[in-house]
Amino acid sequence: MAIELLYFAWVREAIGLDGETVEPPKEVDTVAKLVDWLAGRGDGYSEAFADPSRLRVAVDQRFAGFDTTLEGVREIALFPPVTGG
Amino acid sequence: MAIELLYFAWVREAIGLDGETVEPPKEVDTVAKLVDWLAGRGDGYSEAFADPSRLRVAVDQRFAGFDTTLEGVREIALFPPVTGG
Amino acid sequence: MKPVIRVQADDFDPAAEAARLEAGGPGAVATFTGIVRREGDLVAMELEHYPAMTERALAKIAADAASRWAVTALTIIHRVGRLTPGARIVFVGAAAKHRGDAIEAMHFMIDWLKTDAPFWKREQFADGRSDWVEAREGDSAARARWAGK
Amino acid sequence: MKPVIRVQADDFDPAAEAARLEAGGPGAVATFTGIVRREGDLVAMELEHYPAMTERALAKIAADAASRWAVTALTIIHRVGRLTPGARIVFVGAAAKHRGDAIEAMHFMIDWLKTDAPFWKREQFADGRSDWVEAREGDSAARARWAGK
Repeated sequence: MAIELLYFAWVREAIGLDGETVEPPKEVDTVAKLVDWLAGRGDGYSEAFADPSRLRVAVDQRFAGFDTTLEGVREIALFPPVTGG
Repeated sequence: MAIELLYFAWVREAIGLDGETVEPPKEVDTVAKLVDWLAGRGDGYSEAFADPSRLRVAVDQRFAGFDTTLEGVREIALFPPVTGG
Repeated sequence: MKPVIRVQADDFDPAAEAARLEAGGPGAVATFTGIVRREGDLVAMELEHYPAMTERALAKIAADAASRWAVTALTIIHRVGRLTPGARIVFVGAAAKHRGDAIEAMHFMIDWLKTDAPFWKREQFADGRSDWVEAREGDSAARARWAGK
Repeated sequence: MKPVIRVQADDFDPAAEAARLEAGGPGAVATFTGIVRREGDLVAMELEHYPAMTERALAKIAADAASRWAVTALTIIHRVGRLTPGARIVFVGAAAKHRGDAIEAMHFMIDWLKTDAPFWKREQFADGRSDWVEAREGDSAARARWAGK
């Protein structure tokens, strides 16, 4: 199952990509497990995802929790806490 | 002791004057007594001052209570509760 | 910081007032504009005031706001005379480094202006009827709210 | 009532936005404008966002405000891209019959915008240093405050 990933702010900079398409293995079935799986890629990924408490997530363009299932999900964005306004 | 009186809104309309100079007797030594004394003039005055709970006062251009002394006072304004803004 | 305080018959330019508050790059600007409502058969609102006292009363409200919040600029403008539906009556604005200070100072000033500035409104209706607006209980409550803050 | 929601690189005209809110003679208009502070050696602020999500997030904030207060018009405008000190970043406005509704709806929208819209700020300094702005604890507290109202 292909998922579009998007990265913003220092997550984007650490990884060096705006986004990418991934196909995580079946056992990776929540956002939390996806982040762990991505961190395992090393380099920028492990830097960006070393401390999940510093991360926030949107699933299909809505803010969501790390326990959100990946079932049927098309787009996941990973980013720092927002600082607009 | 001469005091300048000013009337606003329906107080002004009831009395039919913007203001006037009065010289109340010595025993009229607070705003409350002044209002009573003015009400005693009858006609528009008794109408305007029939219910002191509907009145507000400024003494020398500052909001004040009815127990304010008249000693040394130059200007007293009598009016309904304000409705600006 | 010297607040801008004006009492005038003429309309004002909200853009010019906002520009003045924004000058210097304060971070946050909050404004309130009161407008004569278009409703029912209201044809005009007559604003009477106590000229010798009005500017002093408004300056005191601004000074109280400046003593409670870290603001960089304050403006209070109030119109008097005959105003028709849709016309601006009052403008209150505050600039500050932080948004909370700007918004609270603005809110405080308009709440206090309702109870602590010598203005009286008379409404004129299409049938010729004309009534002095009664003070609202809610306005005293809104003012009292700030005492505990 | 359809809120005005815009995300744009260009500046906006606060006078035109205020005029839109004042149209119809609502009684009360409250606005907030956020500005890049002129302070220290800050030379620019870079605003990044999540284009596919941003307008939806802002529309949800406006819809939440409309469901809580009796408002007649709402506006949220947020700029993106490179902004220099003194530049406007954000405009939030609410029109209502009563001042409390306009002010509270405006305050709610800017508080929620700080925590619930996908924008990220990067500050650039004169010495070439550049840092992502950290989210403030106070912003979450400001948002949480509305839960009890």
